Amino acid sequence: MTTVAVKPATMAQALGRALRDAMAADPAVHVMGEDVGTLGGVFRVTDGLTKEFGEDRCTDTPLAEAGILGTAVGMAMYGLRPVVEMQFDAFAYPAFEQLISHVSRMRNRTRGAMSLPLTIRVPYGGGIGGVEHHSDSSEAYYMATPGLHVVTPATVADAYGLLRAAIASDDPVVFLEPKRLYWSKDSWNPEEPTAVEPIGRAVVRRSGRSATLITYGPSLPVCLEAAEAARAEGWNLEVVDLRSLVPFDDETVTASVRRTGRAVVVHESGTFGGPGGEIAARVTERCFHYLEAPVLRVAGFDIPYPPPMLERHHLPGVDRILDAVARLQWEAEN
Amino acid sequence: MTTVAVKPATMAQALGRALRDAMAADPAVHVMGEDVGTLGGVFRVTDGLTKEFGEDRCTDTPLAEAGILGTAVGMAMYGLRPVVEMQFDAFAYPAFEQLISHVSRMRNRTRGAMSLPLTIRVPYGGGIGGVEHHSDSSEAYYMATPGLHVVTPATVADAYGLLRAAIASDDPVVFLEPKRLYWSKDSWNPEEPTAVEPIGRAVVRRSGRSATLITYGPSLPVCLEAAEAARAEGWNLEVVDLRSLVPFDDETVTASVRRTGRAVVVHESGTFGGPGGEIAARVTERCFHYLEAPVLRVAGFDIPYPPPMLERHHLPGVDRILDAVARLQWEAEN
Amino acid sequence: MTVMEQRGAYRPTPPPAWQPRTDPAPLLPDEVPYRVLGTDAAAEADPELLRRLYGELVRGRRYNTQATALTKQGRLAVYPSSTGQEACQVAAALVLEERDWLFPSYRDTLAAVARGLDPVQALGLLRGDWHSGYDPRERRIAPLCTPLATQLPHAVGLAHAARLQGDDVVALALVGDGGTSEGDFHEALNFAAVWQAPVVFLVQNNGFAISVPLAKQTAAPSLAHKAVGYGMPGRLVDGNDAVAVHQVLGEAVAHARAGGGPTLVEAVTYRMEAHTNADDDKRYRADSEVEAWRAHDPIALLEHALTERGLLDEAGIQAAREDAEAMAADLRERMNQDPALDPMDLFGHVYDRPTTQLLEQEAQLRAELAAEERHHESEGAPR
Amino acid sequence: MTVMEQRGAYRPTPPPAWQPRTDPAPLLPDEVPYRVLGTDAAAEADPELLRRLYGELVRGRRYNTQATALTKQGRLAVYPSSTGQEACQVAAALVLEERDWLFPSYRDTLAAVARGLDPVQALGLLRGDWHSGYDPRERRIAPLCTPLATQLPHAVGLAHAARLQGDDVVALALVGDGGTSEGDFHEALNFAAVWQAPVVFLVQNNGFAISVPLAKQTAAPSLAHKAVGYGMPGRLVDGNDAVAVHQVLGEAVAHARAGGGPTLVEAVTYRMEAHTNADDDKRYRADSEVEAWRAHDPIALLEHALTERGLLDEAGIQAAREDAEAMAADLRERMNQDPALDPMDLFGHVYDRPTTQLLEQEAQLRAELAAEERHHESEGAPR
Ligand SMILES: Cc1ncc(C[n+]2csc(CCOP(=O)(O)OP(=O)(O)O)c2C)c(N)n1
Ligand SMILES: Cc1ncc(C[n+]2csc(CCOP(=O)(O)OP(=O)(O)O)c2C)c(N)n1
Ligand SMILES: [Mg+2]
Ligand SMILES: [Mg+2]
Repeated sequence: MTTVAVKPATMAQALGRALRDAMAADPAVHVMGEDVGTLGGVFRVTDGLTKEFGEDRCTDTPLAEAGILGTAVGMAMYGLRPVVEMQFDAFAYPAFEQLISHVSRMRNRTRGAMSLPLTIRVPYGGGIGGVEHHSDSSEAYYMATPGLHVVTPATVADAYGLLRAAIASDDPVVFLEPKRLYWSKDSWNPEEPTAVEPIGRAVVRRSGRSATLITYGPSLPVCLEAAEAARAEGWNLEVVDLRSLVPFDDETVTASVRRTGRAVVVHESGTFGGPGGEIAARVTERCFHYLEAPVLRVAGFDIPYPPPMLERHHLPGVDRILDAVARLQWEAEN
Repeated sequence: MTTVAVKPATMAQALGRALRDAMAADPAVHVMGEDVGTLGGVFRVTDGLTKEFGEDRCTDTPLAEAGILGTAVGMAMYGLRPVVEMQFDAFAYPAFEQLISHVSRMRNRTRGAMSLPLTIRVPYGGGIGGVEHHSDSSEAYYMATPGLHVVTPATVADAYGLLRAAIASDDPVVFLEPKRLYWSKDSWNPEEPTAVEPIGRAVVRRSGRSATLITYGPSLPVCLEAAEAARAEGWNLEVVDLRSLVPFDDETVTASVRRTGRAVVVHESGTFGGPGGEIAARVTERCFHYLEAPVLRVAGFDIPYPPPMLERHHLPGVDRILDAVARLQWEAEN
Repeated sequence: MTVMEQRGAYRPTPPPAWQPRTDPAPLLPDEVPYRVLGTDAAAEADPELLRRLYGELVRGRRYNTQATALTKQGRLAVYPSSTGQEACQVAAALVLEERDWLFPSYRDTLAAVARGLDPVQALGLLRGDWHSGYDPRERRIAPLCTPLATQLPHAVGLAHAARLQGDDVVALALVGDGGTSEGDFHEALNFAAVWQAPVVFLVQNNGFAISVPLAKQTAAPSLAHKAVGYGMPGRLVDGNDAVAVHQVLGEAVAHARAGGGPTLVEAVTYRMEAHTNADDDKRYRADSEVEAWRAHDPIALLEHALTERGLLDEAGIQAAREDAEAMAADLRERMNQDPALDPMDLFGHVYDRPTTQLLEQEAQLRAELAAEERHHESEGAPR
Repeated sequence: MTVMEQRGAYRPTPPPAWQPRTDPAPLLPDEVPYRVLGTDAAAEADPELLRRLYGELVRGRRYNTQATALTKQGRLAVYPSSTGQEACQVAAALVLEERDWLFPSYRDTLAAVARGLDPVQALGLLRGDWHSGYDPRERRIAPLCTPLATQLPHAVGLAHAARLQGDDVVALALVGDGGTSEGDFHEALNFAAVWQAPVVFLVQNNGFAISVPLAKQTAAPSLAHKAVGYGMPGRLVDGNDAVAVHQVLGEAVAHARAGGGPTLVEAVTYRMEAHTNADDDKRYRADSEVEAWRAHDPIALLEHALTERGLLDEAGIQAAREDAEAMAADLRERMNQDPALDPMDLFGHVYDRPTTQLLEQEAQLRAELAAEERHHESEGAPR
C-alpha cells in the first residue's frame, strides 16, 4: 500500500494525511468526534486512522458537541493534543460556550500556566447542495473571540501544511475546512514531504496592479477565476489568500493594497458583521491615502444560508466580483 | 403605592416598568429566566412582576440557558411573547445554538408562516467590577446572525421605549442592557407615558461639526464626556447613539459623517472582528469622498475581558477617544 | 456560649430538608420492551386499529422506497430513510388528536405524512427548494429539525404555553438514540418535568447515530432509564410492534392530557437502511445484523397478527399495496416537476420588514438576474 | 414471493438487539441520605480521620467568615460563602491523593484551600486581580469555574486522558444542584460513563440556585437518581456529615481508581448564608428554614460525635479554634496588602506569542500609562 501514491491528492486526502502524520509523529495527538472512527468521518477525512492508531487515538464520541469540545479541553489540560471534528459548521454551535468561555481563555485565565493545544476542525461554507444547517460560514463568531487562532486553507498543499501547524500549535486553532474544496486537487504530492506552513502568513496567489482581491478558503478559486475574467476588461487583479484570519497578516495585505490602490474583500460569510467589515476597516486604517476608492465587499447576503436550489444566487460569483471591481471608481483615475 | 413616583428613575427601574406595562397591556407577554421571579432578578429589573402577574407570567426557570431560550421558542410558536432574561452576557453562550439555528431562522425557515415574537434581555459589558464571565460584550456574535434585531439603550427613556418596542416586535430582538448604566438616571419620569421608540433609528445626542463619535450603550456617556473635554482642544464633536445595531441606521450615521468628514467608532467590545469593523467599513463605503481621515476605532483590546482590578485599562475612556480624534489627520486640513 | 456548653441540648437530626419528592419505582421502565404482537394480548387488539395501522405501514414503507428512489433521480438532495421504523413513525402520527402538535426530527418525514401532511411538502427540506416545505400551523407539525434534539425544548415550551392558555393540547417530540446525548435533550426533559408540561418524548432507538452504535452512545441500562432522573415515567417498547407503540404512546398522551405531566418512551427499533442515500453502512455494520432484524420487520409482524386473526387476506394485502402504489405514483409524478422558485424569497422572510441592507441586496440580485436574462436573450439561447 | 407465501416460515421474535446492558438496581441510590454521625457507625469511625476532619471544618468555617468579612472591607470583589457546606468541601479535598485532580466551581474555594492551596491564591478570582489566582498544575486544582457545570466535561476529559496514559489518577468534580440542570452536566456524565472514565461527580445540593429552590430545579426523586440514566452508580449522602461524605466519596474514588468508572454523589446540605455577600436571601427564604438547619450544622455534628467518644475536649476545641484564628489572621493580613498588578499582563497571555495587533495595543497602553505618569509627576501629585 505504500508503493503507489495517488497523485494528485484531494484536499480531503491531504487533511487525512496531515492527521496521520501528526499522530505518527506525536503520541499525544488524539482525534475525536462524531463518526470519525469506524466510518472515517462523513467526508472521509479521518479514514483509516482508527485502524492504524486504535480507538483510543481516533475515537467515535457520543453525539454531543459541547461534550466533545469540553472533554477535549480536559484532555489538553493533561497534556494531550486533541484534534476535534465538528461534523458541520452549524453543529459547532452547541459547543460555543466551551469554545468562548474555556478554549479561548484558559491560557489567559491562568496567566500562561496552562495552554490548550487543541485543534477544532470545522467543515464550513456552502456550494455543496447541503440542506439547512449544512452550509454555514461561521468565521465571524470565531474571529470575534480573542484567544483563538482561525485558519483556513484554500489549496491542497495548505490543507496539509496548515493543519500540521495547527496541531503543532500550543494554542487552540479553529481550523475551517472549505467543504466545497474537499474534492479539489492541485499539484500537491502526498509522497513528498510538505512543509508545515507557519500560521499567520497571507500569500499573494496572483500578482496584479489594478486592484487587490482579498479572500480566503472557498472563495479563492472564485477570485482567481474572476481575476482571469477581469483581463478582458483590462484589469490586472492581484489576489491575496489570507489563510489565517487570526492572526491577521496586515503586512502582506497592506503592501498589496498600497501597490494597487483598490481592494475588494470576497467571502461567502454574510456581509453585515462578517469578516469583510474588519478587513475593510483595517485596510482602510492602514492604506487610507493610497486608496482610490473605498474597500468594497462581495460576500454572502445577510440572510440565513439558502436552500440548495437557491444557493447559487447567494454565493459570491465571478460576475458579482467583477461588478464590484467595476465600482472601484476607475473614472476618478482618468 | 401609586401615589408618589420615584423621580428620576434608574435605567433598571425603567426596564422593569417597561416589562410591567407590556405585561399589563398584553396577556401573551411572559417573563422567564433564572431568579427573575421571587428574587426579582439579580439586578432587580423584574422585581414585583411575579407578585403582580403570578408565577405563570413571570417564571423562575431551571438553570439552563439553552432550555430557557428553547422553551421560549416553543411558547412563541404557540402565540406567546416570551421575554427571556439571560443572567449575564457570558451565560447566554450555552443558548447560542438555539439562538442561531432557531430563534434567528424560524421566520425564514417557514417562509414567513411562523415568526417568533421573542425578546432576549442580556445585561452586557463591564465597568462594574465583575469577576470573570460577568462583563463580556458579545454584540459581535449577535450582529453576525441574520434574523435577529440587536438593540441597546443608553438612556433611561430609551430603556423604556426600546424595550417596549422590542416586546411589541414580531421578530426576535436581542436586547442588550448596559450593566453599568443600570443605576444611571436621567430626566425620564415613570409617571408620564413614554413613547415606544421605533427600532432601527440612531439619534444624534450632541451636535458638532469637527468629527462624529459613533457609539452605543455603555459608551455613550463616555463619548459625551469626551466631546465636552474636546472643546478645550477646539474640537466640536458630534455624538451619534446607534441604539440599534440591527437594523443599522445608515441614514443618520452617513448624514453625520458627511457633515463632519471624520469619524471615530467607540465601543467596549473587542476591536478585532467587533462591531466597529462593520461600522467603519460601511461608513467608508458610503462617505469615502467626504472623509478627511480613515474612520478610527476606539474599542476594547483584543483580549478576554480583564479582571476587575485591571478593567479600567481596557475600557475605552475619554483620553483614548481624544487620542483617536487627534489622529484624524487635522494637519491635512490646514 | 461555646458549642461544648450547648451540647447537652444538641441531638443530631436528619437533614431537615430531606424528603424524596416522588417514588422512583413507578418511573422505572419494564425490564424488556413491551410488546403486543406475538403475545396473547394481540388477540384483544382493536381490529379497526390493526387494519388502520397496517394500511399506514404499507404506505409508509412504499413512501420510504419512493423517496430513496427520488434521490437517485436527483429529485431530492438527500433522504434519510425510516425503513424499519415505520411502526414508530405511524403510531406517533395516529396517536395524536388534530389539536396536538408533532415535533419531528430530520428523519421523521413519514410521521408528518402519516399525520396528513402532503408528502411533497414534507419533502421540501430534502428536495432543497426551501427549508420548511410547509406552514407548521396548518397541521400542527413543527418544521423538520436537523440540529439534533434542539426541537425538544420547543415541544416543551409549546405544550407548556398551551396548558397555560387552558388548551388541552399535547406535544409529541421525536428524537433518535444519538440525540439523547445532546444537552438539549437533558434540558428539555428537565423543564418538562418541572413544569409538568403535557409532552411525550419518543426516542426511536434504531441502534445507530450514523455509524456510531448505541454502546458508544450510552452505558445506561436503557434510554428509558433516563426518565427517573427527571422525575417522569420511562417506558420501554418494541419499536417494531406498531400496536405496542401505539398503546404506550396513547397512554402517555392521555396521561399528559389529563395533567399528569411528561413521559419518556424508548422504542427499540432498527434502521434497516444506510443513514441516508449518501451513506455506506457496510463500513460500520455487518449484513448479518441487518438480516437478524428482517425477521422482526414491523409490517411482517402486523401482517402475521392480522392474518392469524383472520382480519386480513391476500386481497386485503393487495389492496393495501395498490393504495401505497397510487400514493407513490402521485408522489413521483409531483416530485418530477420542478418546484416554482423565486430567488426574491431569499430576502422576504428574514424579518417582518426587510432592512435597508436587505433591500439593497435584493435590488442587486434583481439587477443581476435581469442582466442574466438579457444576456440569454441576446445569445438567443432558451433559458 | 409475497409476504403471504413466506408466512409459514415467519415467527415473531423479540427485537434482536434487545439486552439490558447493565443491571439498574445497584445504580440506584439509597432511599435516604447515608449518614455515619448520629448512627451506630459513628462509634467505629477512625479517630484520626475524625480529628483531622474536625480541624479542617473549624478552619473552613473560619475561612468562610473571614472571606465574607473581606468583602465588607473591599478586599474581595465578591464572596460566595460555603458556610454550612464545609463537610462537603473538606471531605472532597481530603479524599484525594496528591496526583488526583479537583475541579471546583466558583463556590468551592474552601475545597481548594483544604487541598493545600494558599488561601490568598484561592481568592485571586474573587479579589479581582486575575482570573485564576494559581497555576492549576501545581496542586492539580482546575481553575475555579464560574459558568456552571462547564468544568465537568473537563474533569471527564482529564481523567480519561490520564487513564489512556496509564496513570491511576482520579478527577473529582464539584457542581451545585442548580448546575445539574445544564446540558454540560448531562454530556459530561454521559461521556464519563461511556468512557468509564475515573471521575467522581459530587453534587452539593444546598437547596438553592441563588434564589431558586430545588423544587423548581428538578422533579426527580433525588439528584442521585440521575445516575442510572447514564449507567453509573448514584449515591445519596448527608452532606453535613463529614464522615459520611468522606466515606462515600472515598469509595467512589477507589472504585474509579480501580477502573470501575464514574460515580455520581449527591450530598444533601444547605447554604446557610446568602448566595454571596451581594445577595439578600430574605427575599426568597424564611429564617425558620435556615434555623432548622442550624441544628444540623456540620461542625456541631462532628463535635458531638468526637466528644461523645471522648476524642475531643474543651482544650481540643480551643486548639482548633486557635489554629483557625491564626489562619484567618494570616489571611486577613495578606489580603490587606494590595496585590502587585502589571497591566501588561493583559496582553501577554492571550496567545503563546502576542499577535501584532496585541503588540500595538500593548504599546498604546504603555504610552498611555507613561503619559499618566508624566501627568502625575508634573502635577507633583504622589501616584
Ligand atoms: C447537533 C447536531 N450534531 C450533529 C448532526 C449530524 N448528524 C445528523 S444525523 C446524525 C446521527 C443521528 O443519530 P440519531 O439521533 O440516533 O438519529 P437517527 O439518525 O438514527 O434517526 C448526526 C450526527 C446534527 N444533525 N445535529
Ligand atoms: C452558565 C451559568 N449560568 C448562570 C450563572 C449565574 N449563577 C451563578 S451562581 C448561580 C446559582 C448556582 O446554583 P447551584 O448550581 O445550586 O450552586 P450554588 O450556588 O448553590 O453553589 C447562577 C444562576 C452562571 N454562573 N453560569
Ligand atoms: Mg439512531
Ligand atoms: Mg445550590
